[in-house]
Amino acid sequence: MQKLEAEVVASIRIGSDICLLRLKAPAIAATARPGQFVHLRCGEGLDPLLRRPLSIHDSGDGELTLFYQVKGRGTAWLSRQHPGSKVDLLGPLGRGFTLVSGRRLALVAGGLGMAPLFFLARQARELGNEVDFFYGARNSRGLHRLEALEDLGIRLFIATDDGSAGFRGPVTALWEKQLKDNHYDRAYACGPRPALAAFARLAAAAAVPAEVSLEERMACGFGACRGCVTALRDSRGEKYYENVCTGGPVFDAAAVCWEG
Amino acid sequence: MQKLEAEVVASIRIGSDICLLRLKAPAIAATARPGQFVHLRCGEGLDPLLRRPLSIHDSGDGELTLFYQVKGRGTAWLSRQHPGSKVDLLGPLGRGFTLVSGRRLALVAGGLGMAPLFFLARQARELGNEVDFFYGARNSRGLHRLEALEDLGIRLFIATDDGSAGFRGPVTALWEKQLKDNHYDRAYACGPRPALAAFARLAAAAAVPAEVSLEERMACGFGACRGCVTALRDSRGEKYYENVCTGGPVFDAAAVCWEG
Amino acid sequence: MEQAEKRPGVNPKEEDEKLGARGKGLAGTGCAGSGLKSRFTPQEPETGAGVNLEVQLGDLTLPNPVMPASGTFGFGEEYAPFLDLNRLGALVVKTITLEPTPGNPPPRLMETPSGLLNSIGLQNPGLEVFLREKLPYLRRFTPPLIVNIAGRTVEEYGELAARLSAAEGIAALEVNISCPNVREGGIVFGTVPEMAARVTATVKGQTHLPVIVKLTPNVTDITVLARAVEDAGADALSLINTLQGMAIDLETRRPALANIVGGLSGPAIKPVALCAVWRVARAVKIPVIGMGGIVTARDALEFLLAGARAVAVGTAGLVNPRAIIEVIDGIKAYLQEQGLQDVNELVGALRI
Amino acid sequence: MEQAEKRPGVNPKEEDEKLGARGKGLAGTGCAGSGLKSRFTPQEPETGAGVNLEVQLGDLTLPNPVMPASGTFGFGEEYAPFLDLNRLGALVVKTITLEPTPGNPPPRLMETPSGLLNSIGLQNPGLEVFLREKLPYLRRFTPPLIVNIAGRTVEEYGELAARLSAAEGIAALEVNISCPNVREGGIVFGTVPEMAARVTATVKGQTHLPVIVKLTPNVTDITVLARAVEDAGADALSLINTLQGMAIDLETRRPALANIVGGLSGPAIKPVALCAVWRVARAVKIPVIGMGGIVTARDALEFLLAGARAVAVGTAGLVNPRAIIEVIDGIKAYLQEQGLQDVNELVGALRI
Ligand SMILES: Cc1cc2nc3c(=O)[nH]c(=O)nc-3n(C[C@H](O)[C@H](O)[C@H](O)COP(=O)(O)OP(=O)(O)OC[C@H]3O[C@@H](n4cnc5c(N)ncnc54)[C@H](O)[C@@H]3O)c2cc1C
Ligand SMILES: Cc1cc2nc3c(=O)[nH]c(=O)nc-3n(C[C@H](O)[C@H](O)[C@H](O)COP(=O)(O)OP(=O)(O)OC[C@H]3O[C@@H](n4cnc5c(N)ncnc54)[C@H](O)[C@@H]3O)c2cc1C
Ligand SMILES: Cc1cc2nc3c(=O)[nH]c(=O)nc-3n(C[C@H](O)[C@H](O)[C@H](O)COP(=O)(O)O)c2cc1C
Ligand SMILES: Cc1cc2nc3c(=O)[nH]c(=O)nc-3n(C[C@H](O)[C@H](O)[C@H](O)COP(=O)(O)O)c2cc1C
Ligand code: FES
Ligand code: FES
Repeated sequence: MQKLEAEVVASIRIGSDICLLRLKAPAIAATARPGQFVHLRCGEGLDPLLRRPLSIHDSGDGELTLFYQVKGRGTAWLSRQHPGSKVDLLGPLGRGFTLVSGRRLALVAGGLGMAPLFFLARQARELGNEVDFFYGARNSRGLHRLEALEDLGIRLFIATDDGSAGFRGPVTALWEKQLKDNHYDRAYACGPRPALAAFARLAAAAAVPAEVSLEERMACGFGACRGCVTALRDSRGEKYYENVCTGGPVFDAAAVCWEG
Repeated sequence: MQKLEAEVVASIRIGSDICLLRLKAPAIAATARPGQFVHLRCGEGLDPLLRRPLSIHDSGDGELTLFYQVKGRGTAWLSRQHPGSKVDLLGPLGRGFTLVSGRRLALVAGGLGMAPLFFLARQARELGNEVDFFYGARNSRGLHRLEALEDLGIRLFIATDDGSAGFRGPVTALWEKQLKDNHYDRAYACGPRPALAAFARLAAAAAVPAEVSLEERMACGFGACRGCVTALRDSRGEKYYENVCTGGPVFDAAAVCWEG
Repeated sequence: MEQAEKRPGVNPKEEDEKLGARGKGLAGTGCAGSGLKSRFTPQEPETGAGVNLEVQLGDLTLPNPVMPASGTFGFGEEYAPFLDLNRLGALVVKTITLEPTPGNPPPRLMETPSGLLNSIGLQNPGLEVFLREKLPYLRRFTPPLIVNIAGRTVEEYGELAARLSAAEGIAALEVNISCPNVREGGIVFGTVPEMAARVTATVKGQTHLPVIVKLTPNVTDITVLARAVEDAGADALSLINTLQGMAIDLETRRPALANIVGGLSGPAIKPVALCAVWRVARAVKIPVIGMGGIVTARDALEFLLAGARAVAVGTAGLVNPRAIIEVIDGIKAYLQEQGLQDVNELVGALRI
Repeated sequence: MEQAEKRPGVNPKEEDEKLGARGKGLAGTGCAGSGLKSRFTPQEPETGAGVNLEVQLGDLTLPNPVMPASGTFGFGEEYAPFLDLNRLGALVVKTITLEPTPGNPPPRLMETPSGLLNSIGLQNPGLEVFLREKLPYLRRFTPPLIVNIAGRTVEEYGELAARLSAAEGIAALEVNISCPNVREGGIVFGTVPEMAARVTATVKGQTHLPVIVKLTPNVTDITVLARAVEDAGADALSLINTLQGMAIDLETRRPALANIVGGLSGPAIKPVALCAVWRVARAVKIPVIGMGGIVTARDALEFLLAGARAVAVGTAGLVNPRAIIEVIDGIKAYLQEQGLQDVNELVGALRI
């Protein structure tokens, strides 16, 4: 966990409001694990004040790659940074996905949830796992990095709400179909909360150990403020609040209180 | 008085922290008079919040030129704007200097006070006045635009506190010497308040009608908030507060309450 | 890959709703970026036909719910170069006192993070000059004119009310019992419920005009003041006035304001204002005018949701004189986007 | 041209003082820009030898006047990757309650203009776990450890004080009577002078440790509370806690925080905090710890000038975990630049 100024290597717009950012940050890249995130200052003045959390989309060769949507002022500022400029960064933060080797894995991404699963897919493949990657979006324009995903040597399953690409319907329904015919040793998901809840139900029903990556508004990102909590259930079924930034963002899907 | 987005034509650093900014703003340039100012947004977020007032250093051909010191966050932001980018501008604001023709004029600039007097000197020359321009700074590195000033066809008198250029001592003392031998029909000054106070005393003693350009922190710049006042004395000698932004920034030196 | 195309064709007609959603919601509301940028359009476009923007503050009808905040709008004329005054929900002038008030010595302003600290001290030319020189100009415009008043004593409030009520062209009085920048009266009236009630009752007794009482946030419980003033007969409330604040100049080691303390306004105080409006709107039955840090239509809409019947734009107008117009246009655009017919539907519509 | 050279030769040795003055004054104070940028230096450079940074809070001696603000520093360990805890003026932990406190439901945070709105609700593992699991770690460091406490009743405050006083390694208690995010007790104690005094007296009666009482700004007159608490025996005061605020999510038309209201902190509230510190420091004789929006050494120095004997860095540390170190180094550098020997010379040195 470090604080440093990372140099922008490349900033590429790959969709109307989707950007890929490559940062030179050897100290972070050296230890980053799939599911972890970085926390970036996105501006110069005192407004916007807080850092913005972004998942590590890929990491290697001393570089971090981030995949993000330009959503508000922070990400808009980020998208304007040119190669050579510096970005103030904390990372790598959080607990990543559990890595296994030589297994059959399902990765389920809803929309921007693809961001951390890309890095996971690559490492999972390097560890000799078979990976089925389920990727859903509203429509075909919400699908990104398809070529890069395929290059990872995974099986790619596409779903869109409007059927403009792949299966018409939720990505979880697409996974549900596969669950009938395939055995998965583990499943991982990232995406909107309702999709994750559905994913967790399916995984539990199929008795597949499953992990989800959650989002919550963050201030510090390193566990100091208790601002980013989500409700979990402990082994006795009792509800408690856990920091998403340090206890997560990746959690055992069975531990999450989906009702809130 | 307009609100518009002016395009940066050129932004040139002419000293370690002194910049010249050329803006394309035909609507403002068309009516701008020496002593008036523009009010610029210097940032994108809500911090810094207020506009920054800068004198019109020169105006013509649809362009405004500003001469400013990088002092804090606002001016630092401004100095980073490249040609082609837009700056949000109100102007021209305030009441400028009284223009006369065919007279003998003294212009007395202390440090950055040179900014508005350059424009005045140029127009005064065009109106057939003789202009003695007194320009003082801490030292020679605080003197700028000397060549451009001379090109105006004026007599240039230089003073520095340390004697590193020209007369050693305050610019007002340099002017005082000239006052003995020369008659001036009018005098104008801009600079730090103590220098202006000294200027006003000398002008009064020599019975030279004199105008000064004052600075005060501003919010609106167009008279709405009553925040930028300075104390004046009315004809009966009674003290009252007048907006610097609309009643000034140029005032009759004799009307200003120099004690505050 | 099964049951799915590999390289899906892009359908350019189809909006990516997920990605577009947030951006779209803000498109017309002037909320992009800081909202402090805009261009001057000499001819005001009348957008938003078909949606009702009219609101009622008791007996007072406003063509739309957006007005300037007292003290940031001078006497209206200062804004005339930048906007059409007839487009505003109301015209609200700087506080008027019985006698001319010179105001506090300069410096009176200091910028703070996302905020503005001021110690103007109610500088104004006094009632006489207002009636003679400012009112005739203001009468020329169609929006209701709200005159803000402050007295040093309860009696002065009464006299101001009486004399203004005798004048023509005034639609309502706003009673400033909350200015932190004057030594006498001012904020004292605004912090003690009994005093606030007395001022309100006195003003009510001297006028037929609707009386809006302006509250300070510098109290332990603003709802206590709000109820006291409501019980005393106020027709509406406006809140919040500025927060008491201070700034120091490290170079000189002096207070940044000659008056030492001042009033904090601007975006920095918006969360405090929104909270005050929400709490007061639930505590009283009379309508509330919300203000404090409103920059964009988005901000204004939040105040309406919190329970404000109308809103005022103060500091933002000093930075962007067209902010108020952008707020009005943005509210219209939002109503249209959301398929709402009437701005009143949003008032207090916060989902808890 | 007479009596003056035409093209003056530049003397490169000579600094242009006028131009350089401002920049120079800030050079070492970490005040340039927003102050929220910094690099992690694993080995802390001990700058500023020869100037005294030690301050006294009653009987409590701090190696320097800069500490973290309770609730933004967790239990210290969270900051260990970023800084050397031994460099701080004190260690201040999150509020401890008698029983474990789960805190409020999420979302608990919302960014506001130059500010942060939170509704954590004093989440903490309770006294037992603190003593068993957190205290042993904290004891390893040299700066005095200040434990912040809150009770639901006066008796709970007393019990917390008694039991913490029996533990080893605690230098002082900070009594939080000002949290806006809990329903019971909390802010009620902080807004009623008699209650504040009772809590203070009760805690004093149960401990030999110095007692710091933390005040809320959400009152009509904070000096009344300050004096009540001083009279009840408090050894020092800390202020301000957060301002009550609210934010709304226009998309969902819901409050941005599940708790609806929250506490506002960060640079936005700095003017309010500075004003409160200035007023309280003049009203009481006991030392004041100032906080609220401190980001840079410059901010901290302003609080010292206003009368604070020490300062705390809260929200800024969440954004830049090294902010507190930069503030300490910046104060040292300022003292050296100004030729001052002792930071105490600056306390209350505001020129009026
Ligand atoms: C652990 C984690 C990893 C993330 N990874 C990615 C990623 O890889 N790619 C990506 O596009 N987005 C990711 N997000 C969401 C991303 O952080 C937000 O979209 C971003 O903060 C928006 O900032 P803004 O200034 O552009 O928008 P604004 O709406 O202006 O932000 C306002 C405030 O809300 C917070 N906020 C807004 N949206 C979210 C959100 N969804 N989750 C948490 N806080 C939010 C911001 O941080 C900020 O404090 C991640 C979020 C978390 C918590
Ligand atoms: C009518 C007028 C004309 C001016 N013309 C020029 C000019 O031509 N060239 C030039 O270099 N400077 C000029 N100034 C001063 C210039 O406005 C300030 O240097 C500038 O606002 C500093 O902004 P900043 O953000 O860089 O500094 P900061 O110190 O960060 O500014 C903080 C706040 O203080 C205000 N402020 C700071 N210094 C001054 C000042 N001297 N006068 C008024 N407000 C100030 C800023 O506007 C801002 O609100 C003029 C000022 C006035 C009032
Ligand atoms: C420069 C300035 C002057 C003000 N003068 C007055 C005034 O004369 N009377 C009054 O009732 N409020 C006055 N106010 C308070 C505003 O009307 C408003 O309540 C406050 O600024 C909060 O709104 P804002 O954040 O939109 O500015 C003044 C505010 C500012 C910034
Ligand atoms: C996330 C957060 C949690 C806080 N928790 C506590 C707390 O538990 N106890 C307390 O006394 N103050 C708490 N505070 C208040 C701070 O200690 C401090 O008084 C306030 O934030 C103002 O300082 P700042 O602007 O530097 O943050 C908290 C503040 C924040 C932002
Ligand atoms: S963001 Fe501060 S604890 Fe997670
Ligand atoms: S700056 Fe507002 S009146 Fe001059």
